[in-house]
Amino acid sequence: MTAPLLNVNGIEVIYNHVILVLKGVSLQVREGSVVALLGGNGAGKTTTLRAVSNLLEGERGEVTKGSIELRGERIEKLSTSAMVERGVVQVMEGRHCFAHLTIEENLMTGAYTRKDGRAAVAATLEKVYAYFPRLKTRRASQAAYTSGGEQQMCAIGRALMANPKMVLLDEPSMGLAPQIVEEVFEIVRDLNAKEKTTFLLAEQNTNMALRYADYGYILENGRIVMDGAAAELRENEDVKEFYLGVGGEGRRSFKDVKSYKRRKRWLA
Amino acid sequence: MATKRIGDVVLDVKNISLAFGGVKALTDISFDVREHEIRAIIGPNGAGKSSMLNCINGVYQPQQGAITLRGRTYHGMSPRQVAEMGVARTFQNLALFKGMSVLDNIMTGRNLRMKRGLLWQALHIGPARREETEQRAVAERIIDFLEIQAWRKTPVGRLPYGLQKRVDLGRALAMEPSLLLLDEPMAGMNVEEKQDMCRFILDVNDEFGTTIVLIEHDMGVVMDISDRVVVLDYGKKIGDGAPDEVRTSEDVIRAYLGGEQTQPQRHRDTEELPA
Amino acid sequence: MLYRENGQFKTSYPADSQILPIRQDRIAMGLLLAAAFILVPMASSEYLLRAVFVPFLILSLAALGLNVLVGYCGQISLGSGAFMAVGAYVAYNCQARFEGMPLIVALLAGGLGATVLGVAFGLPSLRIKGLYLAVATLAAQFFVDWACLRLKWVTNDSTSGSVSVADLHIGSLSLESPQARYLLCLAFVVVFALATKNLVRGHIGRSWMAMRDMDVAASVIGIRPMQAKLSAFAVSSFIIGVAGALWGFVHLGSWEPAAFGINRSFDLLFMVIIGGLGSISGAFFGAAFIVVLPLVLDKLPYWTGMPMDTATASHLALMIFGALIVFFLIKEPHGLARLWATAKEKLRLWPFPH
Amino acid sequence: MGPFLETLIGGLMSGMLYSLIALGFVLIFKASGVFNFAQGAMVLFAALAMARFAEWIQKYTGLDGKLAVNLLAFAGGLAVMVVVAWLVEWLALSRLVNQEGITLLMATLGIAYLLEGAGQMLFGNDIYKIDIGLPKDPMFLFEQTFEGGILVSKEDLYAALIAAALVAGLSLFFQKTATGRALRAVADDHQAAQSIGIPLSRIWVIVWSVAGFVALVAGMIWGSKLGVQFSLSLVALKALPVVILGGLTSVPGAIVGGLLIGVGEKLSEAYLGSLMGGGIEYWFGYVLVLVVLLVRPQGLFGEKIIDRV
Amino acid sequence: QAKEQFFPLLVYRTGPYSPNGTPWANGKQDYIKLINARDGGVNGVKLTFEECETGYATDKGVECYERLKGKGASLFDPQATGITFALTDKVPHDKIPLITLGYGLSASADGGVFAWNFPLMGSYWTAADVLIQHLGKKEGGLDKLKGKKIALVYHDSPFGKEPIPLLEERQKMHGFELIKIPVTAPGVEQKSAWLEVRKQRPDYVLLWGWGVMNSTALKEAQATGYPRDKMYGVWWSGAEPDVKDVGEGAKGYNALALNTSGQSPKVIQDILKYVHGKGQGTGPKEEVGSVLYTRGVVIQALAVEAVRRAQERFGKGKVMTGEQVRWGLENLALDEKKLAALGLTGVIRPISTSCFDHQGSTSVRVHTWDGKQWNFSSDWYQADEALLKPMVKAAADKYAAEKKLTRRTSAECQS
Ligand SMILES: Nc1ncnc2c1ncn2[C@@H]1O[C@H](COP(=O)(O)OP(=O)(O)OP(=O)(O)O)[C@@H](O)[C@H]1O
Ligand SMILES: Nc1ncnc2c1ncn2[C@@H]1O[C@H](COP(=O)(O)OP(=O)(O)OP(=O)(O)O)[C@@H](O)[C@H]1O
Ligand SMILES: [Mg+2]
Ligand SMILES: [Mg+2]
Repeated sequence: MTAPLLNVNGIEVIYNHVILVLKGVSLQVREGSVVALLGGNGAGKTTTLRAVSNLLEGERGEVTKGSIELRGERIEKLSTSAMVERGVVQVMEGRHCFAHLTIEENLMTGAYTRKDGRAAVAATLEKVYAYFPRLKTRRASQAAYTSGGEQQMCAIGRALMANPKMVLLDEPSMGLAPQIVEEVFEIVRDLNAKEKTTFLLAEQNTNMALRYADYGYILENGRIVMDGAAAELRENEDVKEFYLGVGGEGRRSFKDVKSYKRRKRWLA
Repeated sequence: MATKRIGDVVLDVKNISLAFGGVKALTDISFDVREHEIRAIIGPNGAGKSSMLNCINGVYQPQQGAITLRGRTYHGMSPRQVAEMGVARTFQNLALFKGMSVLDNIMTGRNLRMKRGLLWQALHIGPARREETEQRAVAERIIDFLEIQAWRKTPVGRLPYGLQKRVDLGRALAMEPSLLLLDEPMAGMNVEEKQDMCRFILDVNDEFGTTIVLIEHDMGVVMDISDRVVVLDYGKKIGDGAPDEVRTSEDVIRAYLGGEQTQPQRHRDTEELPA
Repeated sequence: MLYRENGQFKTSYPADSQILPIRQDRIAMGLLLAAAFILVPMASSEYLLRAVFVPFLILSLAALGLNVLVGYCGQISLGSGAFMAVGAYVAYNCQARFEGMPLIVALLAGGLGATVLGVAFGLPSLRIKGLYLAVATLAAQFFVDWACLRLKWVTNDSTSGSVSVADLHIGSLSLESPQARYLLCLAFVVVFALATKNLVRGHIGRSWMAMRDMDVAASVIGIRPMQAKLSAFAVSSFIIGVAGALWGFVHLGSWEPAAFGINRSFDLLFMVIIGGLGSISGAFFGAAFIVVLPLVLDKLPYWTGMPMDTATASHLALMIFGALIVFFLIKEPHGLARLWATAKEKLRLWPFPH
Repeated sequence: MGPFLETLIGGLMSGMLYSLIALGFVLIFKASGVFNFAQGAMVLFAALAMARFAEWIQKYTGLDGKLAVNLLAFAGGLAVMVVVAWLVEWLALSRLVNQEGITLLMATLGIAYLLEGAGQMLFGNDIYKIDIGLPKDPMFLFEQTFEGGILVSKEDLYAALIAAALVAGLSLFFQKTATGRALRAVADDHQAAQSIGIPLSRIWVIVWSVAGFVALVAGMIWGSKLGVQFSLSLVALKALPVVILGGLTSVPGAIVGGLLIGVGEKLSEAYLGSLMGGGIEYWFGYVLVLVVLLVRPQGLFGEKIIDRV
Repeated sequence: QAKEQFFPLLVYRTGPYSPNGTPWANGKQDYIKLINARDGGVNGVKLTFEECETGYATDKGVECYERLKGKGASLFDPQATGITFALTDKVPHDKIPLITLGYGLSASADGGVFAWNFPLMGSYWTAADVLIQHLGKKEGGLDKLKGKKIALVYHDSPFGKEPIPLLEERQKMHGFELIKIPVTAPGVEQKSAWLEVRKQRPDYVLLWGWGVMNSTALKEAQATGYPRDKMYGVWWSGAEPDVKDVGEGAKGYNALALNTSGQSPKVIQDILKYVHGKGQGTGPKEEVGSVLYTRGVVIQALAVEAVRRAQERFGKGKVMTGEQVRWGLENLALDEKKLAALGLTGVIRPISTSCFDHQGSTSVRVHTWDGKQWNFSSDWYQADEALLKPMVKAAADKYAAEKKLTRRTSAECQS
């Protein structure tokens, strides 16, 4: 088997010198694959992605143990922009559009690191608009005044503008209408298939994520508790129960949740 | 489960129009909300759902139309006045008080009910102290209810997203509202957490009889727990009715649920999974 | 293992919302207060009392007041020098014009005078935010500077525009000794610190913080922006005004408007940020940093044993001071108080790192 | 009419000089969201460097062509400012990524102290001279029409022209270039800018260098007007209301703000000052700002302040 | 242990006023070094000193005072008006005299009320008085001032406002028009002030500035075409730093001179020889003898003479306390002979103080900048006692009333 594109090796992350969040997380992402990172709130998904893209510093976090390798190269000490130059772009959780820039300017900043000329950038811009027609209609309005979903599209589109080799997607589906969620995942699949872009996506929408991913890791409380091919994970009883919301007798209505509450085995 | 006691219209929105410069966020929207019901608003991104809530609770002033709340009609009321009429809400992009602890966030929800003035507060004796303790007890009940006891003293900024959403709900509940507006309370949650959230919402609705207006993109949730659904698209109302009616409406499917997807989401979820 | 809260359970809400919930902290605070009230005045030299502790206490008080506004309510103000000036001049006028007005009353009247100005200049904060507000508050600073020079009645027709106060006493107690002055300031500081702490843990304080963190959400909850902001301006300028009156009366004794110039405003803002926004102890840390550090740096040439001329020494001190500010901000952007809290948290977990 | 026109023209030119300083603030704020209180100190530092370089060049090389000496000294000053920019980025800003505005503001105050101390220590704290040959004597216009003519300070006129040219160039830069856009992006959200690969450190070095350049020009002009010494750092206070009036993020705003405040304070001093005992220009600019902000909270040309839920 | 008389030196070598504060401070220090090097101290008592940087800020000044007073200080020269005000209240309790040569409160010349303040050689009132006398003389008689316009361009602070009462008094007497034009500290922006001057076209401009305000005023005067030879500065507006970088533009500008400038006086020669000659000088050699440097020397010389005088009464070769030094200051009697012995001939005029006259002399000359150096352009003037005395007394009485002080009696003057 070829060496993985990304190899995260037993990393520990501490925020503010005292808050230990990741307690030895290891994962591999092979070139050209779509890997899902699943887990509940506060499990440490975002933190893992930040560790890879080196966005921890601004959050006063640091990797204190373990190593992260991209194509065999140690990258913990690199700057975020060096990572982007190596083709790794993160789409941050919670949108983070540039509020005062228009949608189009937002997208254009995404191409900041590109060196392949205006025409190529313009082509990518058209591609992004083709993926997200809604952005095209709102292209001239300031990002702050667009709806939550529009901002999410803008953030994703902005990352695509860098022509990345690998995208770290943090909760892409959050706040998107079902139709758009579907579209976003289709885009992921599309890019993956056509341009061999690798994806590492942190998602709460396990159902969607597992449908589109090749491989999945489940993170709980800062530890990987389970991993496997996406298809296998979907079969797993625990995953079904806790992440997909289907019990033994099929999907339970949200209406019935009142009478029912179980804890995950591995948390007990 | 107690049968629903859906009552009279408590909130009546009539011909609301709202525009920002050239952008028409809402055009001539009318709908009503009845006592005790869970009313969902759905629609594609940028349809104007959040703007609708903002109009209801006074953050935006619609250019046209009127809103009648418990018999009082208003065009422009300050958020404070609306709050005094028992309307509370949560926010799509978490609008928590980041620098404050969970407890303090929830206590701010009790602010309307705390009356002791500056001097009493500064001295922190007698009435001020008693008042603080009383309200604290209420806040603690909400904390228990939402199962966030362990994070009581944590600054909310440090909490994971899902818990922050829960605190946001807690803050709204602390106002003991009769009408609760929820803007995507379940965004960014996994199924388990959504279930928790649904449980809270249903409990509030059942036990306190709170009327709820809910914006949500997860069709499973909307179809399961709401009594009636309004569908907005590009600022216009394109559907209104019981979940099942809406789900099968051509317009709604085309605009929102997704082109080729004609089957209801709940079935799809299960069917998609290989047996 | 000394610093643990194990086994300390709270059985009532008041107990849980105490200012210092951990017993060790309470003991430490008790000791600190005892030292401040008894040990310091007994053991300190006149120089320490007059030139270090008194200004430290007064500026702590002013920083405390400013922290209410900036730290708790999120309104940046660069006009605190003006509020101090108003406090000082109003107190001065009270004493000069009303025969036999008790000192304490005059000082508090100074605070009230500052409150009036504070509320007036707080009104724009309903529309103006952030840095824009900060610069707008400079209008207060410059206007008051000017008015104190220009309006004759402010200085009770003193020809030169400088004023001075007669011998201070409370009742028959003379306040000439450095100990008495120190204790007066300390008493003020303790009372105001306690009152402020009470305010910020009550609903008024919460409404300030809510305005600071997310004003739209706050108004949706039913907090009146006007009431919250103006009350913060009022409380803050009252405290700053009293501090200004103390600065004029107790520390300087005689002053011209330049004593409350724009540098004072910057210094105060410095203190609250270096000390820690939104924290009572931050005001003290900040004041210590600004008052004590330069004094320590002044001694630098002696300690290094290097003979250095005054100019080089003070340039060097200025540079080190600047560098330390940057250093501490990098180390902990939330101020010295937070640094202290983190240290305590570590101590709590000790000997385990996490 | 004569005195009025004179005051008006004088105000316009003072305003232009304020703008020159204000520009430094705007640049850094626009590009990094940092309100740079060290701008005044940078002006002092740059002017000190240039003045002393000119002196030393003359002394040690014997060069005495005024133009050559000044050009060399200017280049030297610029080099020093670039080093300052790089140090500021490396030692302070890069370690304060993603912090709140007010923290950054305080850091720049720390930097201001550092620069003031270092500047005076390296270059001395006496009064030094920058002589770039600006004419000191006034000229008089329309001597036929008005008694005594209308006085225009030639020195100010040249200075205003230089300032105007600088501003025009910089606004163009920000308008459409990719770097300009990246700078604005950084100002909005450090982290997001980082996440898409904008190298914050390089951007900051660039901006601070440009601001250093502006400070040098300002220092040169003000220095030749006032003499180079500590007080030069205080002219920054005159620029604060200008920045705010024009809007923190607008380069042209700095100009318009400067002109408005320059004219406003001079006219008010001339026509209202005597009624109120004089010295009102001291606060006039700030009060004007306060009033304008009440109507437009983001200043005249500033980006709208966004708060949404 | 050797006996040492300690001199605290409050100075400002940094900040906006440092170009002016530095030579002043250097002069003070060099004179102390001179006394030690040349005379071995005062009757065998070595002089020691410590500098404390105030940066012209009042609170720093107070801190310096508290710090140095504990080290045995028996006399202070605060070097700043604001600090003087703050210390005026403190010195009576500490029993330490304040020398404020040429600055401070004008009323403090009255030793009966201001028991510890010594505005030796003149206050702002005497300065203003002399300036008007000089202008009168130029016009050919004080009565010729009638109808003339005189503008006062002043530093907008107590320092700058001090002369106003006197000028108003003189205005009433002579019928000239007084135009008051304030300049906000530090004085870097004076355009409107000078546009006002241009509009009003006064016959004379009196400049009451300090630091950068002075040179800026001269530059603005040039830029608005106001003739520099119609400008008269107070003695704090007439030193080298004020005109140095204006150069030619300041030619013809006049200011009061409390002392000489230049390196010819004997005391300066001695400093060059005994201090700088041994490599112990404080500042650069060229600056020795400049206006403010010499003023520093004069201040320190008077301070040392006060100590010497006190020793005559309280015991030669002893270290004097603050109270004893005050007695020395109140009994200074430096006639030409004594001045000559000190090498101060021509530098200042004789000075003799008393318990009630803390000024001792009001002699002052006018000097004019010729583009390179200052040259005297008038003879010595004295302030008009008849005019000043009642004003000083009235102001001192008002102060005493506010402070509930009683005047000193002659008996109290003895110790
Ligand atoms: N800047 C920070 N400082 C301190 N603690 C933090 C910080 N960011 C995150 N944490 C803590 O780290 C833990 C993991 O957070 P993280 O954001 O990685 O979780 P997540 O899996 O992405 O959750 P979610 O699904 O809610 O986004 C949480 O408990 C959170 O409170
Ligand atoms: N304050 C504002 N200024 C300008 N335009 C606004 C403002 N608020 C909302 N809009 C615009 O109004 C439209 C509706 O926005 P709204 O936030 O209500 O959408 P939404 O239905 O909540 O979408 P989402 O599901 O993505 O949250 C959007 O196109 C948005 O850009
Ligand atoms: Mg996350
Ligand atoms: Mg929305």
